[in-house]
Amino acid sequence: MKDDFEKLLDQQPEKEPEPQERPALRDIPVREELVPRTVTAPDGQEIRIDPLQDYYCQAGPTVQTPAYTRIIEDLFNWARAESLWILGFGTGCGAIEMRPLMTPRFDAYRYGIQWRPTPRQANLLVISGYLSVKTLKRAIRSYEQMQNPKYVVGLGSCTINGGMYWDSYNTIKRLDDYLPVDLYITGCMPRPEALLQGFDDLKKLIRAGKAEGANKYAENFERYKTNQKRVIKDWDMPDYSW
Amino acid sequence: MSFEWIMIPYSLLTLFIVINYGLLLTALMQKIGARVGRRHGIPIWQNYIDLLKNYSIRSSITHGVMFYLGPVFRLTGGVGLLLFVPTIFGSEMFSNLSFAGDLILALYFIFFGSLGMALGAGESGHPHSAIGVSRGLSQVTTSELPFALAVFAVALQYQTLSVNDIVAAQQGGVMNWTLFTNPLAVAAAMLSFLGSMMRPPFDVVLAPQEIPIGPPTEYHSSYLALMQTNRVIFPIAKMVVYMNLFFGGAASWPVFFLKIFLIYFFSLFIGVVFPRFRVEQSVRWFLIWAMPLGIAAILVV
Amino acid sequence: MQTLISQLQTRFQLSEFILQRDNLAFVTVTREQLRPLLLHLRDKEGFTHLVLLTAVDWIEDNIFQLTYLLGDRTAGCDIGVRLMLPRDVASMDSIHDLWPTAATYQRELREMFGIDFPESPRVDEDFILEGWTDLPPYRRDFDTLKYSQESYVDRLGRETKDPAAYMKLKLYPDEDNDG
Amino acid sequence: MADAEFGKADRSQYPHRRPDGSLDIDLTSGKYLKLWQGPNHPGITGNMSVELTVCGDEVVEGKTHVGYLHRGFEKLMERRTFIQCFPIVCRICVPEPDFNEYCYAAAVEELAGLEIPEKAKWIRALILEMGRINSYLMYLGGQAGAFGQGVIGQWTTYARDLMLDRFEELTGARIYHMFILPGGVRDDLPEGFDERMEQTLQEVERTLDDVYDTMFRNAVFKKRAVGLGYVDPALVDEYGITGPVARGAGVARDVRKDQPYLVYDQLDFEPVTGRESDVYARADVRRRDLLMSVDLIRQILSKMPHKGEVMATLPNVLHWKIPRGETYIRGECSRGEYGYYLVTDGSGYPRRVNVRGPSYTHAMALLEKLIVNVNISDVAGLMVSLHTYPPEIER
Amino acid sequence: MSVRDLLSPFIAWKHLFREPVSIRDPFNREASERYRGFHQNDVEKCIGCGTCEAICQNGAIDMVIVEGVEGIKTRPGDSGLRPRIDYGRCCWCALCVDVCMTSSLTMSNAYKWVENDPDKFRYIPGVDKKEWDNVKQGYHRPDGHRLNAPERIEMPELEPAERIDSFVEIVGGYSVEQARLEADRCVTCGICVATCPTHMPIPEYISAVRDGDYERGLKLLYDSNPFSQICGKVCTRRCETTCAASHEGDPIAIRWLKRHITEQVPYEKYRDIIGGPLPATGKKIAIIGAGPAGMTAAFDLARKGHEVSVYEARSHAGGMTRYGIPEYRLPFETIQREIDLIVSMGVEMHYDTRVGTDIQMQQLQQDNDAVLLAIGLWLGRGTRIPGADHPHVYKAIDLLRRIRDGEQLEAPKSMVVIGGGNVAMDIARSVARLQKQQQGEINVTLTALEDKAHFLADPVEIKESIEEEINIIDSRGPQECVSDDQGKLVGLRSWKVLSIFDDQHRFAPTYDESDEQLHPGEWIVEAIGQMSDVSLLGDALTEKLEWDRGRLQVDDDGHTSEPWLWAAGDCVKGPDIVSAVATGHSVATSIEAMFEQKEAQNA
Repeated sequence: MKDDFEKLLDQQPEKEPEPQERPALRDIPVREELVPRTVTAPDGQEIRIDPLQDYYCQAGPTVQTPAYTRIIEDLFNWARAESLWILGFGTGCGAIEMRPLMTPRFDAYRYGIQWRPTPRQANLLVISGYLSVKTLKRAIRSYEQMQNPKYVVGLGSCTINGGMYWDSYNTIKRLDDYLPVDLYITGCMPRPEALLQGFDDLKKLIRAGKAEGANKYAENFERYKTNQKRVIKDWDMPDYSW
Repeated sequence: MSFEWIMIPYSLLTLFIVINYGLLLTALMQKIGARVGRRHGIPIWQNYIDLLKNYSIRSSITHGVMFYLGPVFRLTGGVGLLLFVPTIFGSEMFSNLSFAGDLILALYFIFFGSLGMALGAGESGHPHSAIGVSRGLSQVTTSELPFALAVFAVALQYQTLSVNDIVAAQQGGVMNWTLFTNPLAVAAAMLSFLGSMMRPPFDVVLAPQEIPIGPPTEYHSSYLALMQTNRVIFPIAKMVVYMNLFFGGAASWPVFFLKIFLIYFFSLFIGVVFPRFRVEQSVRWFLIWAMPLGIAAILVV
Repeated sequence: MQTLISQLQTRFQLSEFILQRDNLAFVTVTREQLRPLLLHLRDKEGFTHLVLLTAVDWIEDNIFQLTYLLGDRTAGCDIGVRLMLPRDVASMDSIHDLWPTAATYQRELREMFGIDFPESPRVDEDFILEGWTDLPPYRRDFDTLKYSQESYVDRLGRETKDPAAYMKLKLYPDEDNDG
Repeated sequence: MADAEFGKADRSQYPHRRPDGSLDIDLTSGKYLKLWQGPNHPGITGNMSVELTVCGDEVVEGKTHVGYLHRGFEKLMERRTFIQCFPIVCRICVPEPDFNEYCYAAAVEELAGLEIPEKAKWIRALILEMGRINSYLMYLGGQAGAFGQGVIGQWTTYARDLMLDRFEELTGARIYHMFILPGGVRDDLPEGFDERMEQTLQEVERTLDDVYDTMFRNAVFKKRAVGLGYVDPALVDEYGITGPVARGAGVARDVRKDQPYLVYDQLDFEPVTGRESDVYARADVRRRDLLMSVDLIRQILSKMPHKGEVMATLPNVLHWKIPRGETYIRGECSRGEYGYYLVTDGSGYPRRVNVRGPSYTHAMALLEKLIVNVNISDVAGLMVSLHTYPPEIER
Repeated sequence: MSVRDLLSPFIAWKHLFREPVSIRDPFNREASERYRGFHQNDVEKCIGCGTCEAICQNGAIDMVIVEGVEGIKTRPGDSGLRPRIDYGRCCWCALCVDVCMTSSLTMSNAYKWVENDPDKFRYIPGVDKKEWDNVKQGYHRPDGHRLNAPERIEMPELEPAERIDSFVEIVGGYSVEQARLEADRCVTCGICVATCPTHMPIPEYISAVRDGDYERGLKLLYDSNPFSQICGKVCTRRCETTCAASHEGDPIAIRWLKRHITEQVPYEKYRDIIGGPLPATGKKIAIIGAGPAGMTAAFDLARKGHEVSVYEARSHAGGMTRYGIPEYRLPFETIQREIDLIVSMGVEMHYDTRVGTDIQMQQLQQDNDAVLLAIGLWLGRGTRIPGADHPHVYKAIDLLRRIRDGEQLEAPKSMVVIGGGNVAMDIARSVARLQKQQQGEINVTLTALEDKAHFLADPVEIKESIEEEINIIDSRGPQECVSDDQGKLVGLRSWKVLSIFDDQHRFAPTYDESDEQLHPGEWIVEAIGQMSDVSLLGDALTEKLEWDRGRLQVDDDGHTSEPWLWAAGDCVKGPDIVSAVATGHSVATSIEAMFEQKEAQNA
């Protein structure tokens, strides 16, 4: 895990000496409801509102070390592994195979896998295929709203190296530039059986205490943010959103 | 009944048994529901793991004091309810802290949890929570009304406000159960029961397809674990009340388990096969169908 | 179809008539006559269904071709009305009042081709893209591969050999083949 | 009924329209709440979102936001050869990819002047109907799910899984079949396919019986769905409405009948229509359409020629050039009219491909119109009833 | 709301006691027979043509060097590269499988691959071992499903009956439409280029045919082969044997497409397209022999601006193409056009000038900066069997020359040809034509040591010979040319061949002596090979030069051990016209390099 991440860090400087700034053909306006403004409350009091500051927290994530003794951490890891709550966010076409997964034929509930509709309660983000820039922004936010420890599984070849959208102007190519990925499942689409296999492998990683993506994200927060901001031009959100 | 210190460990033992039974029972219910959906469903011990997992989440964030207190209130409501009604009739050990006026207290606790939840979830600032809370409060209010009426009817019927006495009055054969002695009240109460179990057709509060997932949207890690714990205690505590009031109580654990299972299953039986009502539809439904039953029950008595 | 077109030709100045199939024809019309023609087709000839509205970039000729495809569902035939628009002043009258759904098409054309439709509702709002700063992507002069390679980082370590060149290198390295 | 009264509620607090047609909504007044449904939202079909402005429990304005799945297919195809386009088109619509393959292939064949073998036509029709069944099964689960009835989705997804197995053995893939390529289809039916198909069809029918009993004859479902999302038949042309949404409004338009393609002129069927034009009517149209597809598959399998080529001789696809021309090919998919507008310029690459998915009109203009004055709880159900698949909107 | 609507939903509960339909063990579920799973490649069958890479719309396939794997080597017909697939790109559309020229690339039905290192999803199927390598199920290209036409566009030819009584050219040449269709079959892999001795840019000029841009095609042709018109008709087309299309269908008709280009461009435009010579340099070169090798070198060097003189013993240029190939394959006119074109570059021709008699080697050496020996193989080899010294036992090469020279031969009633190469076919078919013209009946027997499958001749030649009623009897070892009492040749006695080579692959035929036949023939023609006539060199020079088994020893560039003397063509390599062209080119390059070197030294 560490190794391949270091490898990744090593790679960066050669390939991207400076972020290429493209001349903006038009200015990106800030969305109406995000503009700072002053409102008058019913009682006549003037309130200054800056939505981007008020609704979110600017503090970055911190590394959360396993604070327990080995045995308890192992027990916790076992529990984390056996209770994978997937965020119900179908980011790409891979979402189509999630439904068979959760229904009678494959019944992933048997293996402690459930989906949760809110990122707060989920601890596994499945990036189901390609991410358009617009979705990437939402995926990042969802990821950041999840709680440590959290895991990311990249599903389909498009998360690995762009897949069949390798020359598209609107999809990212390497998921690991933007989010820490624990596992990749190749295929287009990967079958539900392959997904189950992937989740099974993820469980092994978690049990072995090797799935520390959340901490990796916190450690390399700057780098991830730089990468994210390079592709997301319309960055109307705080750097970190609780 | 007088207070003795031994009652505290005894009631904690009750709590322990109920928590475990609740964890298993909710899993079992999920499995049964899954069967109707032609699949196996979660392992029976899954709830334990989920609970442990949620306690083991390392980070958690808060939206203020009330946000934190919400689940605590809710849990208090559940535990309180359980502790102040006798779980096993006639058993010294498992009568808990019941006393003469415990029926009123029970009604209070049933409401207490929802209010706490409303406060906490409201604090989280998430619009889905807010919508969920407003829906929840209106629905709970209307669904509890028939129940309150039924309880009133029962209290009138038995001329007591002590759950213990009510149970005692039902002993001596199935035909003595309120179910048969006052079927209208039971019907009203059971309809209200459907409304409080957060299952279709009355789960618009959570409604994952509309406002994922309602009040608990922002809750996570240990907060969520607290709520999960409550989610296994509270329905059972509530069902204990129902069991005591309408189904002759339970004189032993096996009977307790069976009756609770059946009462719980009743909500599942309806819930699996129906979609959910919109909130104003369910409010209207309770007012049209359940309320008259409750009023009739009182009138009959 | 043929008769319909000849009737139309008497009333409107049509050019480049192509009968693609028995039930599909394309005609080209001038900008001024587009609206009367569409109205005529919609109200008199039964082409009530706006199938699609899209553009083709003929960058060599410096024009955008707008295609308004209208369908007559009862007769089961379609007519594609084409309109040539100079590329440098890409602006066209909106037809959202004829078909409300055209507003969506026009929003997309505005975003993807940079063809403006003043008066069309919400035409300037982001539709598909978000925070796009480059050329409108469906224009022919926008190179998606180039953009993609500049913006996103491909995984390293890929290289390929051309079989013929590699064989030359391997089997007759000294030879210069240019004659 | 009570709902009717509800509709007549006091409108004085509702926003009025500004002269330019937009709603006069002052978000700072506290009267209104902006609510985003999606993209990370289980009630939304796929990855799209609806920006709702609500007043109380009611939506006063809804704006559809798409583009989360935009990959720029139409651009990508302009730099792929005609054969290279064939694998990517199916990705435009995930749950029912085959119409992309068919429309694209047919458009290329028409412009290239390629005649495909008779048997290929039958197999194509078979695949399209199988895809339709899949799509409808998914829809039924989604429609019930949107109203909170999860069990329907369990059953229908299982039936769909069985159909996916048939797809897998026929085409070699579950989701993206990539089987209909310009010139015909890849392969003949496998040995014993007919019998296994028959078993699957029977299972689908059994599932549908159950679905009919539990969903369509369900007091609560009716309560929710009847009267919701009424589409005025007069809107059908104005808003470019096609498929079951139009048929639910009593407009009997079905491309299979109106402009028969492939072998539909040799099959015996009548377009299914409804009358009430609400969510329930549309669901029912789709259910009956599904049953019709089951019947059509049986017809296709029995009428299909047993022998024969399935693939026309292609020129070398590596440098296949098609003369200048343009055409539009349409088919009736489970959501309505699916069409491909293909322009060629004599080179080896398409000049322009425009995909006209039915969701394009349904999810944008129509949804934004219908969503006004709808209860928040009904937004998901209403959306699902239009049966939109976001990837075909933004491509 | 009716009561039925309230109760009907409870039907759902019937599933409660039914066994769930979940798959018990989803981890080991096998995909269907046709499933398009992970790739397999039979690396020994694969030729590394890269067509899979070309068709992949995802850019998922790289052609990479595979070293140290048995059975994979860069050699003619195999690039030695193998496809590596990036599963970060692949979409499993199987176009690569469909288009694979050898059917080596297939798909298994395996589908599970999970990895935490995203860089590991790249692999070379068949080389990097995977657990699905031996899986039988999975997608293979269905029968009859082709993305390119496997069959060659048939060349319009004269029917046997029409052609047998004349020397009119058999092959008609493609029409534009036919050529375009045939060119369309090419996958542009370029594997053939290495096999072509002169490395013509085959894919490029085929593309030119496809685009209809014949002038570009002609330029490409003449940049690498000044004998393009001739090669377009009679090239031995080794390229076609390694053509990627030949593995699963007919090879591309590369030769005919080349011919097509030369036919489509008006001859008058040739010179302009090819371009004239560079300014004169003053360097002088003498070339002995006006065959393909000599004329190629002359062409190259003249274009560079050097002064080139060609000495030809016969009255016409063209060498073996003029005197060794029958007219029905290569009309005179074609040769003449080719020669005229080369001469127009400023080459000085000396016909009927035999070096050694009319002019001496020493003279040439003195007058020129370099001398090229391109004297070809003009002496026929003999079998040396008993009776081979009979006057009616001929060498094929001599007879062919006499026929092409226009000599009115009187054809024998019957004839036996010994040999299974192209020359044997040429003489058999030429004499057959004479027989048909003079006697109306054909009686030619052709015997060879090899069995038909191993004939050295072009299969087309064999096919056409059979069509022309040549009696081909394979696996016969000639033993004696039998004469009757009057000394008149009656035929060839032969034994059946059991094997031709011994264990060490040395030539040592063994015979079944019991199977003896007499092939009747008034003439017997030996067509078993040729040698060069090196008498012109003179004894002193012959002594100085190095020799290898009767052939001049030259280095890769055709340079002999003498610094001023080069050799090219059949006399060093071949016999084969396109090899001759290739050696001609390399000699020209070598001479040019020598000049440059000298220039550098002087400067």
